[in-house]
Amino acid sequence: MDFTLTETQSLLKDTAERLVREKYTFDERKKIVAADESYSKALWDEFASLGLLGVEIDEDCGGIGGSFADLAIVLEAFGRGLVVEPYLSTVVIGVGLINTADKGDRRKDLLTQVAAGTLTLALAHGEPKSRYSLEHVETRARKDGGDYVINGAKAVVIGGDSADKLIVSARTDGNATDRNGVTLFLVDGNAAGIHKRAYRNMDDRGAAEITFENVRVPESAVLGPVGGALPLIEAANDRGAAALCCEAAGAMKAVNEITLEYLKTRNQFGRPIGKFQVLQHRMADMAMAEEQARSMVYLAVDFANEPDAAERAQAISAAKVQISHSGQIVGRGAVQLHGGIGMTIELVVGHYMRRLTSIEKMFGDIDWHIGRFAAA
Amino acid sequence: MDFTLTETQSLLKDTAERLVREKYTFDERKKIVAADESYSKALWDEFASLGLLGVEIDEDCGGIGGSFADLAIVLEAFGRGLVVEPYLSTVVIGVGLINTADKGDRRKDLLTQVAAGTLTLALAHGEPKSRYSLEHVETRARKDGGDYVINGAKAVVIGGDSADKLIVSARTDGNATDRNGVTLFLVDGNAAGIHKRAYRNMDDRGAAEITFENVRVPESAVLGPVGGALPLIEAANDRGAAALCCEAAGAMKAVNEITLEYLKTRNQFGRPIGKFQVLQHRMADMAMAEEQARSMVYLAVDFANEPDAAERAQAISAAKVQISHSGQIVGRGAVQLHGGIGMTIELVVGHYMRRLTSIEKMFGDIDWHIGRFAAA
Amino acid sequence: MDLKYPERAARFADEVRAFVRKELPAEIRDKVQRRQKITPEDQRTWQRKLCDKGWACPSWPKEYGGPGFDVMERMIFDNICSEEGAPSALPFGELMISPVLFAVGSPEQKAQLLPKIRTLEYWFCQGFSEPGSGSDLASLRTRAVQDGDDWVINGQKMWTSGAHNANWIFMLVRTNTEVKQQEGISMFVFPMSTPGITVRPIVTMDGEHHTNETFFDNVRVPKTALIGEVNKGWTYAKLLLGHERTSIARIGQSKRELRRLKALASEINITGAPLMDHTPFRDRVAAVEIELLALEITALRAIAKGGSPGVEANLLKVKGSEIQQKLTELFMDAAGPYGLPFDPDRGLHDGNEPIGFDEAASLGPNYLMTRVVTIYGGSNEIQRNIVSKTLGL
Amino acid sequence: MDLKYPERAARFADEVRAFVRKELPAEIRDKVQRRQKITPEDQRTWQRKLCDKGWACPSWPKEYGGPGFDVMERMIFDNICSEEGAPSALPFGELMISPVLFAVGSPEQKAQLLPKIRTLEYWFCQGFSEPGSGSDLASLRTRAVQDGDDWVINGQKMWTSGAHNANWIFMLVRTNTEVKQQEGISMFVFPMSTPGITVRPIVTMDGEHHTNETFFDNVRVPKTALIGEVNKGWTYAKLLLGHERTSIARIGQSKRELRRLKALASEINITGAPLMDHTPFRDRVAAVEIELLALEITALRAIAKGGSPGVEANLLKVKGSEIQQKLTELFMDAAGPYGLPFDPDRGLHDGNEPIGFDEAASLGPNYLMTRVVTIYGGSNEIQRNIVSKTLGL
Repeated sequence: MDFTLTETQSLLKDTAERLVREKYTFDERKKIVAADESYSKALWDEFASLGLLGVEIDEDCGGIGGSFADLAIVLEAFGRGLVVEPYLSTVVIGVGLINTADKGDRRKDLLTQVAAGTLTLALAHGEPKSRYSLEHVETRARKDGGDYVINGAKAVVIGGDSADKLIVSARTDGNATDRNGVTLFLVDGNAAGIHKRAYRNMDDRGAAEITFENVRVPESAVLGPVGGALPLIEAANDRGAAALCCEAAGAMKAVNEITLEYLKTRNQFGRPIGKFQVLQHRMADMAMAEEQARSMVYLAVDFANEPDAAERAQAISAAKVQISHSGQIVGRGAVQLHGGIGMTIELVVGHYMRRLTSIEKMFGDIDWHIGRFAAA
Repeated sequence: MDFTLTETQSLLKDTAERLVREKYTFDERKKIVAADESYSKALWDEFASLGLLGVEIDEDCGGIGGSFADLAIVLEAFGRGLVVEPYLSTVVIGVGLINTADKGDRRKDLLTQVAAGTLTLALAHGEPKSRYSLEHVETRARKDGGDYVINGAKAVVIGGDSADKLIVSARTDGNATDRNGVTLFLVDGNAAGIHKRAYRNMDDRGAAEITFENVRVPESAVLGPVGGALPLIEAANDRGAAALCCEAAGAMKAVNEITLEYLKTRNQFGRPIGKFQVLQHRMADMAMAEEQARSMVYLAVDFANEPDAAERAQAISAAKVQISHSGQIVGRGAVQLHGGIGMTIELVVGHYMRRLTSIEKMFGDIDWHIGRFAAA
Repeated sequence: MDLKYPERAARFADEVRAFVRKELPAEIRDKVQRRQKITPEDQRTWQRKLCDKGWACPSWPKEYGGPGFDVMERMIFDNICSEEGAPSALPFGELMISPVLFAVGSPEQKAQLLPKIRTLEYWFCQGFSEPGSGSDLASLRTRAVQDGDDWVINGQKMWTSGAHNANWIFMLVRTNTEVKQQEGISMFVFPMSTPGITVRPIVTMDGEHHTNETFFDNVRVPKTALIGEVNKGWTYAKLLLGHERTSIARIGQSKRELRRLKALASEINITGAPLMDHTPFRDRVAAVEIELLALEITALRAIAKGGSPGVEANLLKVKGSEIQQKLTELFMDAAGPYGLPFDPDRGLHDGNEPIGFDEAASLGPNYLMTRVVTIYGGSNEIQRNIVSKTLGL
Repeated sequence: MDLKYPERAARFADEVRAFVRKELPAEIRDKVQRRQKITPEDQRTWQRKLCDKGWACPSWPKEYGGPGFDVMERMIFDNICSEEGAPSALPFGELMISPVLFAVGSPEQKAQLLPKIRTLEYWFCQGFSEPGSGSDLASLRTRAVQDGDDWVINGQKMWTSGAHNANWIFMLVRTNTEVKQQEGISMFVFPMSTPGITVRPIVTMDGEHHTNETFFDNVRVPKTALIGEVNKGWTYAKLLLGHERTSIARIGQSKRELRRLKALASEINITGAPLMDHTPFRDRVAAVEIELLALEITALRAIAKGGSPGVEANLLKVKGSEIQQKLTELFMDAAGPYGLPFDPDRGLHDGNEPIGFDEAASLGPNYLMTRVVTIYGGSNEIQRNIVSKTLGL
């Protein structure tokens, strides 16, 4: 656990923070969210040119060959900016899976494209009945000659609305909740037989319900071991949760700053409302919640790529629980302290609450993570 | 649900409140608790002469033939006074069991003695391993000719240290956690083979661990149906919980009054501490917790003698949960608002917290009652 | 669990329930239960049914066309209507301005306004808060100055909820700047069609248009628009805000939501078993149910006690709103990933299947919007201030 | 779960653990683990072991006889000692008065006092609070007036914890009544055997004698008893109270208690299964464990950051104390009916079996006594005041 920044990290921090400050103002973000496209392709190109898409990608693929701790720096800045671009689905989940599970030319090709900003990815795994159970996969991939034919439905696929390629989990063997028998496939986002219902989530990120109707892929579409993908999916889920912890830390810091400023400037009963002790203490609790969350970010970052699945699970779950609790205290507190004005969509405060609420519900909620932590 | 007092209730209220105010001051109580005897026999006689022991006892037995609602009036006053006399064990639990389960001359004889103040009772039911499970009875009563021979151990028997007679649950049939096979026996408190380890509970009430070593009683000692006592015990437990709700309401009202007064008179930083908004809001929460608890007292009183066991269970559990939560808010809040002085044994505030904590843990704790409520 | 009411009250409850089940159009009930937007036409449809039955404006005495319920009947009526999925009565006409009219309205005002409030022909909104005055309402700055027989109003009001549907407004304005803040405020009522009024939507974070900011640019109203005496508006407002607080507990609505929560959590499975059987979740639901039960009895006690409410009135607001929020949080917990897809229309689409499960679309927006209940009607912080004042601190 | 420390730190942790396991007498460890009263002799026994090892007064630099740990070693040392059941170091000598002596003590004071503080020959208590000044410490009224070369002290101190075991005291007294409260306070140290001192026990609601009120009746002390400059005592006190706050988090102790809680709850059965498998209880325990883990990292961050602590110092006090209380509440939940029998001696009887289960006797008193942790060392309300000041409110 290292609390100081490396030189690379300082650079990344400056880059990402400046980008958010200058190019991702609340007004700019509004335009992005109001557009038909689910995210700004122009900004995505800029992410690429700044090296932000290749943080964990090897240098020979055009990346900077960094660590999750490096990625965390970018994620925190993006949390502050409430960035809606498919960074989580492509750079955290997608790159993580390819880094671990793929090899050879395809790996190099995919990572090079991601780093260059010409390829977005999404993991299509959760299903209408799976909730947070990672082993619950009803989608099936049937062997047909040299191909696989995929049938099933995937739910709330983050980034699935716009991803160039989907990483789809499907059963090649076993029953709906068996740990074995799940395989990952790399599938074109607009392959024949794919139907998408696209929407935005509460945090304005793009997502989709995706059905697969006899989607035919060659054997070479398999990513990782046939029937043995669950450990990869669990690792991806933990990386996703860890990434959200980083985003949440950025979001909490930002909304706490905004709320503190409001307390100092909003007058009621002839004085700044920050002079009322009850509001002071609530703000103090929000500041302390942010600090406790930040501490757990270090834990999450430390364990995000931990190969020991049991250790990783416990650490990530602990972090996610704390961050979720802190997020509730900070998000709800910020709205309450702002009063009526905090309820409006024109103020960024409510959007932070929406982001923090979404973060709480993604990659396992409090109940799921606390259960996993306690069972360890 | 009736929120107004009957004439009898007004009289009882005056009587019980005056008694507590004049005879059960905190100083008097200290002497009672410091004495070797677990309670004041002189006061017990006074309870009898004021009619307080016979509230639910028929008039032909020397009682006033009242209802649980009448009893509630006395209990609330006793909660305010932190009374340690064995009223709960004798008048609530003991009389309740005899009223329901006994008949004929013995019933009349027992109730007459209780009303007159010459007989105290205690239900010896809980066991070292039973926790709050009422059906968990390992103590056994073996038939031996015309007698029963009792062997086993009873835990935390409220009033068991001093009771003239014990109402003992023992298995005449079945396994440790069967619902059937439990029988109640009326046993002399000092019968041969009974060993007591007496102590005071956190609320200063007398209690005891009691072991039964070949305690021989005649068949006529049986109270209620052989093998079918569990419903009686459940009813007794619910009456006990309901009674504690009443006591708690009295205790909360008293300690809230004391704390409010302290906030008005204790000065720090040049003004009464009750001028600090954070302390005001905490006091407001304590006052609201008291009101919510009081509402549930009406529910508990309404259902204390309800014959439909399922309805009774749900209502009493709801009341007990609310009262316990309110008791935590009020008890812990009162100590915190008093600061250091609230920690001392010389101040009554800590004793209210001790009482409220004890109430929370008797006749089922929050976890037990919330589970029972939810399962209904 | 349900409380046992006295027999007479229980009979009345049955009567109300039978009426709502018979008369409330299923389509409206479904919208309410699924937390979808109730249109003004839905609201008027239900109001007509109530008028026909003689139960419109249940809080009103008989002399003004109300049903003349006693307080217990009133509470039962509200609770049962909400439990059964009837649209909530709009508070502004029936509950807020009307009691003021009863007390200090002129005979002409009463005759003109009350019958049409009852039928919802006159749909009121409230002009109280301003950009600079939220909890500190008395600092409001919208001015009315006398000009001949008229008053001319200039200023801006915030949070004029429903002003886009309303055709009348009651509002507080400053009519004297020389005196203590509270003593220079008057209350006016007039049509929203009066020239000079501009209503601009405020979209809340649930993505919906519930409320507005309303601008007054030389709005000229006759002297008959003044309610009661000039500069006495603050006193009338306090009367009216008291009413807001008790109805804000929304006990019936919370009972309805609790029932739906249990139903939903019985359908949703986690790791093969219904969520409702997952004991940590089950216990959290039970804890809310118990608090709500206590609150219902607290309301009954407040009614039985009569007179001016003490700590209970504030408690009803504080606990009632906290319970509403907890329920929305539990719904979000139940929804899991399907709480994420965000749909400001709350599933009111043409032809589209709902995402996830039937009512999922309303849970996110409802969770967000319900954050307001601890803010409006006197924030919970203000309520606790009042409690501590009542306690003598 | 346990944090991964850097390798050097992990090696040090192993070394400390091995030392404590080898040298701490089992009887003392058992008392600590069962929350029983630690006698002065127990405390001195352990202190001798620490002195022999060179680890006494772990917060001290080498020049004064301390081990010269860095902040990380210091935290690890404290946590491991507590986790393994060593008696907590008494704060008054090592942690509170010593840093003041380091900073402003005279060479004679340092030479006389520090070596004997290290060996616990000098056992200190603290005379700060007074009946009228709790959170508002600066309002204290105990006076010292100069009389020739001496100072003569009159007044009363409250909460002089351990004064009945102590042979020295450091205290704040008013030496100037003409100036702002904070500017007329001085700090003195002197033996408790000085004539005129009366110690009266205060029994707390757990039934034990931890603390006292102490009276000063013309207590004459030499001018060498003055610490630093006259009327600068408030500055020194703030220095010293900062130290109190970080050590008050008691992370190691809470880790020990958490481990014991899990062990106990695995032994206790409810309806046939271990309490630890009852998911609502298990989840409550996990929630505390997670908060504690976060706090441990927060402490590490505060250490890594160095310099004067910000919000983290108050956070350590607030969360640390709340965690301690939650743990005692969970122990009471685990104990069930056996939390009721009340035994101020916490099971330290001759010959008597414990009531219920082995450590049950300590749970009730410990639950009650632990209410103090949100009160002492600057109440949690004061801590939050400080945080909001730090934030600029």
